[in-house]
Amino acid sequence: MQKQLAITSCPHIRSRKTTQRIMQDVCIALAPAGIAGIVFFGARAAAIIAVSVITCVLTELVYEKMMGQRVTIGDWSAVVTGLLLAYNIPATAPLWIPMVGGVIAILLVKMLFGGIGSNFMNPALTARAVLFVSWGGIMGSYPVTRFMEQTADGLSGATPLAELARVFAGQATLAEGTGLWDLFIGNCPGVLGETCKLAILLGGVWLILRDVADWKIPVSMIGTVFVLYLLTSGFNFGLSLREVLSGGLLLGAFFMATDYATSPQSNLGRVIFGVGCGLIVFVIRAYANYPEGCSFAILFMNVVTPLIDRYTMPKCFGEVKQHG
Amino acid sequence: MNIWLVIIIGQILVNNYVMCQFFGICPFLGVSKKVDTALGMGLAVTFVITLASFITWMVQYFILVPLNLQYLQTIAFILVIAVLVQVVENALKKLSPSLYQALGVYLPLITTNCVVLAVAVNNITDGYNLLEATMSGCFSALGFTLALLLLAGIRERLELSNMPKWMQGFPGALITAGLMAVAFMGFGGLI
Amino acid sequence: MAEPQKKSFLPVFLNGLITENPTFTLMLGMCPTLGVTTAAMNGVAMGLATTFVLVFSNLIISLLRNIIPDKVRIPAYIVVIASFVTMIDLFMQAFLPELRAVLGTYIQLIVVNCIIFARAESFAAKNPPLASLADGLGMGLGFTCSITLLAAVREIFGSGTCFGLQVMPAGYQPMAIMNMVPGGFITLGVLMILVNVIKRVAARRSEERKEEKLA
Amino acid sequence: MFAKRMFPGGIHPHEGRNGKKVNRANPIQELPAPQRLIVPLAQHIGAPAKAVVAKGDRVLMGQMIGEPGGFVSAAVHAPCSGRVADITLCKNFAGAEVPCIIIENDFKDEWVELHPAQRPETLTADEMRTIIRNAGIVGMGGATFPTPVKLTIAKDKTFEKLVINGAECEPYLTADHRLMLEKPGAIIDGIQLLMHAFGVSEALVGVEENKEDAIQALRDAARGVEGISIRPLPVRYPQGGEKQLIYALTRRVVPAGALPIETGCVVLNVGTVFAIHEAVRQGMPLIHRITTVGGLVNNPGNYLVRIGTPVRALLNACGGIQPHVRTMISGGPMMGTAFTDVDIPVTKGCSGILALDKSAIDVDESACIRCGRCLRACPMHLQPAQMDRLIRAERFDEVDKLGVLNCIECGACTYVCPAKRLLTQSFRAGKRIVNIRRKKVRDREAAERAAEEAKKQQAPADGKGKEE
Repeated sequence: MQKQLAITSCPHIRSRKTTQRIMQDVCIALAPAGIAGIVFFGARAAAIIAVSVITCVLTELVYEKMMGQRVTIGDWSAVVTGLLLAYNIPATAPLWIPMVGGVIAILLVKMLFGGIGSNFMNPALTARAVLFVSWGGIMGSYPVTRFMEQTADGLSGATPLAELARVFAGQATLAEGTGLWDLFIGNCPGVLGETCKLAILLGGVWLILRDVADWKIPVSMIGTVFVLYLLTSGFNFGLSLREVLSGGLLLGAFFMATDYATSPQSNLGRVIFGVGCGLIVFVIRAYANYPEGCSFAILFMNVVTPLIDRYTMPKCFGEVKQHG
Repeated sequence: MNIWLVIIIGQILVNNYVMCQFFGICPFLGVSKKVDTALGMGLAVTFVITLASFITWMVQYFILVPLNLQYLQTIAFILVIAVLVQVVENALKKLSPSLYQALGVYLPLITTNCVVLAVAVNNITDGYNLLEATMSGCFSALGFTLALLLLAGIRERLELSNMPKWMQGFPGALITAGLMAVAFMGFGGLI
Repeated sequence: MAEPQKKSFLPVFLNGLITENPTFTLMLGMCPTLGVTTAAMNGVAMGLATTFVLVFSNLIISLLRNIIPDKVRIPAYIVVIASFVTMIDLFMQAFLPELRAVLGTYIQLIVVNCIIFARAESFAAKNPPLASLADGLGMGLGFTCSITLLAAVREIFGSGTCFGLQVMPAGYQPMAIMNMVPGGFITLGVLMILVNVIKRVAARRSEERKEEKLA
Repeated sequence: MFAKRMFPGGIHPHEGRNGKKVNRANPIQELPAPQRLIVPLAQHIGAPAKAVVAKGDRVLMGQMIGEPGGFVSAAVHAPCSGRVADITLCKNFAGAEVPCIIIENDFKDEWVELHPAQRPETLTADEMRTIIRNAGIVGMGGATFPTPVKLTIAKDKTFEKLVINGAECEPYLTADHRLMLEKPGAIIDGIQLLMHAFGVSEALVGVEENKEDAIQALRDAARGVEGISIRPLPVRYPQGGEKQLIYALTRRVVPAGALPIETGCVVLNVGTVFAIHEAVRQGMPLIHRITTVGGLVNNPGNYLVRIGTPVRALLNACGGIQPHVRTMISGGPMMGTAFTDVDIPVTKGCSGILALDKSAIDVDESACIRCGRCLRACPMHLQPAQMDRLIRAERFDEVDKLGVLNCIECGACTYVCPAKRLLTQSFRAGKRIVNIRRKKVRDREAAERAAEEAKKQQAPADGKGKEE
């Protein structure tokens, strides 16, 4: 009996939460949006998701084998990256797009900097931005869903965001654009995982209930965008609500801005981060020449995160100045 | 849009000299290991560039243009900058020893910081008036400082992460800077 | 290097070209390295322009090294360098206006290219003219080679061509980001990793060979 | 009436089988003294006690067999009557060999003559300290700091509030809970005696609100007693930490690096107060304590155990441990010590004996994912992940700046870490090194100062010499 006893140092109990469980929770939370994407955009969406996930996992595996490191694909983080990357690609993209993106995300952004937790920018988002800048034609043309009026090339003329930009500029009215309900359930053009807001909200609620994501980031980010649109559009409630429900804002706010390694850790820092993201989303949407600012906003705040962390870390309990 | 907003947002974010135009890369990579030193360098550069923008503009329009010597722009500007750095260094040493201690070590490096010359030349190319040129210089330098601070923040963090050995040092800094530049691309076309 | 011993031409030249390659080892002159290297041809032009300035400024500074008082040496060097830069700039404006337009401000910025300044300060000011000439030539060509390599890689991926010739298969969709700022940083970073790895492997090889000899 | 009193940070650790829910219903049972008792001379923080008996001596129950070995030390007493079989080195829970007095029990339980205090209500502070010191009382929550030292208040400090720790925030442990439930009168009496002796007008008893029955019992016992208030506290680990408890009950913050007395408070565990009550009223020294046996044992329970009883006897009384037990712990699972030898004796600070399975041990460290959970869990507002990284990178000056010395080693960060990093362990090492480095700096400065002073003294002496 005594031989089996082991000496451990305290604490002798550990919470059941592991990195793997957290990542699995994220995958579960991402599932509805993916299913919605497949429903709205067809089997092509499924193929992109599969290629993206496989590329990400394989890249991590091959790199770690080559470097003789411990293989960490068991923590599911590569799967999360793969899913997020796929969700940011339009369903009409050729399959080499998620492949190139997967390699960039995992190899360049994550593994070169030391793997999980060491990257300072969100791998999926960075890859998406690189793809977007490189192949704007492919990444920037959004297909119509299977339930919309079909066009000759299957691509849509104007995204909801483009419509809203015209409304914001006073060149159109809300009634001409996509209906609120279509926006909410995802029957609108867009990249494959961002359209169905219902699915994303379900996933987001799951993340928050499971204590995986901190509500402060998505709430402050979405809230900032909403309030800024409200203020600048003369309290046009409908427009502001549609802005929140359009584009990648919800997907980004719940799943990518909350990425642990690339967002601040303290409570205050997280609020600053969320407000910063929201502010930049608003500025890019309203004034810049990219139609969608969400990924760049989050990426920019990723870059600022070390500085936010540096200045918002809590002071030691009971620390008085003279004790410095 | 308002010219001031164009200058401010433009020089800090959209046309950031380091992140969007490849100027001042040497100090950007060289003095970005610690946030504190980055801040010191950034402030010193801001000070010098603002002054240099002011003076080079006057040199261009009060000396070179009247004398029809525009082709000597490079020589004239770099001389002005070199002398200016020297003067600032000496003045700081006398007037504010504490500030000199904080910024002094960075000053000699500024002569060869190409942001200074680039800003001075671009002020003329863009046809700014004196006030605009000075402001543009100031905000360009603040943009430089911002980029420097961000990179330093990230590098301080990376120092404690498990980066592979061959990534440490300049290769890591370069790839970090590259990814940062991706993040800055979102501001493209803002103005 | 500080010792004023006699240096023969070839070792100094090779030192600049390979051992102390300004781009990959000394990390000098980064701005033009990254700024103009979207096409291999630009790399060659920028490199040669820099080499020209480097060779002549090294030569002149070396000749004047005992005349220039120490206190004003920096402004003095700058005047020398800036003169040559102005010469090459005016030359290009006259005979290669298109190339000059592509390279833009970077030609003027050769003045503040730290390679030139660093070589003037650390080599030419302490060495006789011939060695300084060799150093300038070696460093300049080393710089030219490395930025041409960088430019070629960026051109191949960013445009599918190399020196203007199509090298990628017809279906290749150019990766536009390679021609932009991030592409420059990242390509140089990756090349530097490769150079470091090759150097380390080479060093290990030579050590092994030494050990074999000893054995 | 009171807003929820919370200290910053904290966690809700989970329990396995036979935790608080089971054990809170198990009344305290007296465990018969075994054949041989092993009484360590060092059961407390500070200098070990000095043996005052020799091999072969007959001792009576309650007789002092070891006298305090210094100011910060505590006496030990014979837990039964019998013969001193040996004075030798035996293992303690921490795995170190310490001098122990081994007593062969004669099962007569013959008491030494006890001297209850004559007029307990009029004891002075000094008399009270003497009684406590003679009874060998130490902090019973597990810290085992000698209580009389804690009650020695420096002249420039005021002692205005007595804070009684009935939080029992560690999972599994129910010893204090049962004590409060079964002996509320004695605890209230002990508090009153202390308040009289030290002239303290207010005593706050903090009890986590999941022990509603204990709160009720204490409130009933304290009815009509002035100055004592029983305060329910939110359930959260480490509610029982001194600084956390003081903050939760008084909103006063103990300055970093200072002792609780800075806030005018002294914190005592309910077990300690009970021991003080026994010492004053009955003259009884500390020879037994209440220990919880929980986890994977067949019959968990709360036992009144004689100090020196081998764990084996305790486990036998509980029907033995289950086959898949992989680690045994003395104290709580968060801050307790693992041990392998069941012949180790129960000591004054042993609040629980727990048998846990392998789920707690078989965890691999993986890379930090920067989730910030440790940051939120830390009751001291430190930056666990960052300190850990700096310690591993051996950048100790920065670690010191981040306040690693304020770490109370509660283990909350390590508990919540999803990457299973060994944070607390890293901080223990880091604290040791930082302390050594600080001492080196201090020594160097002292040496420099001394050298300077010597120079100064020499200079005037020289001057004088010249004048003359």
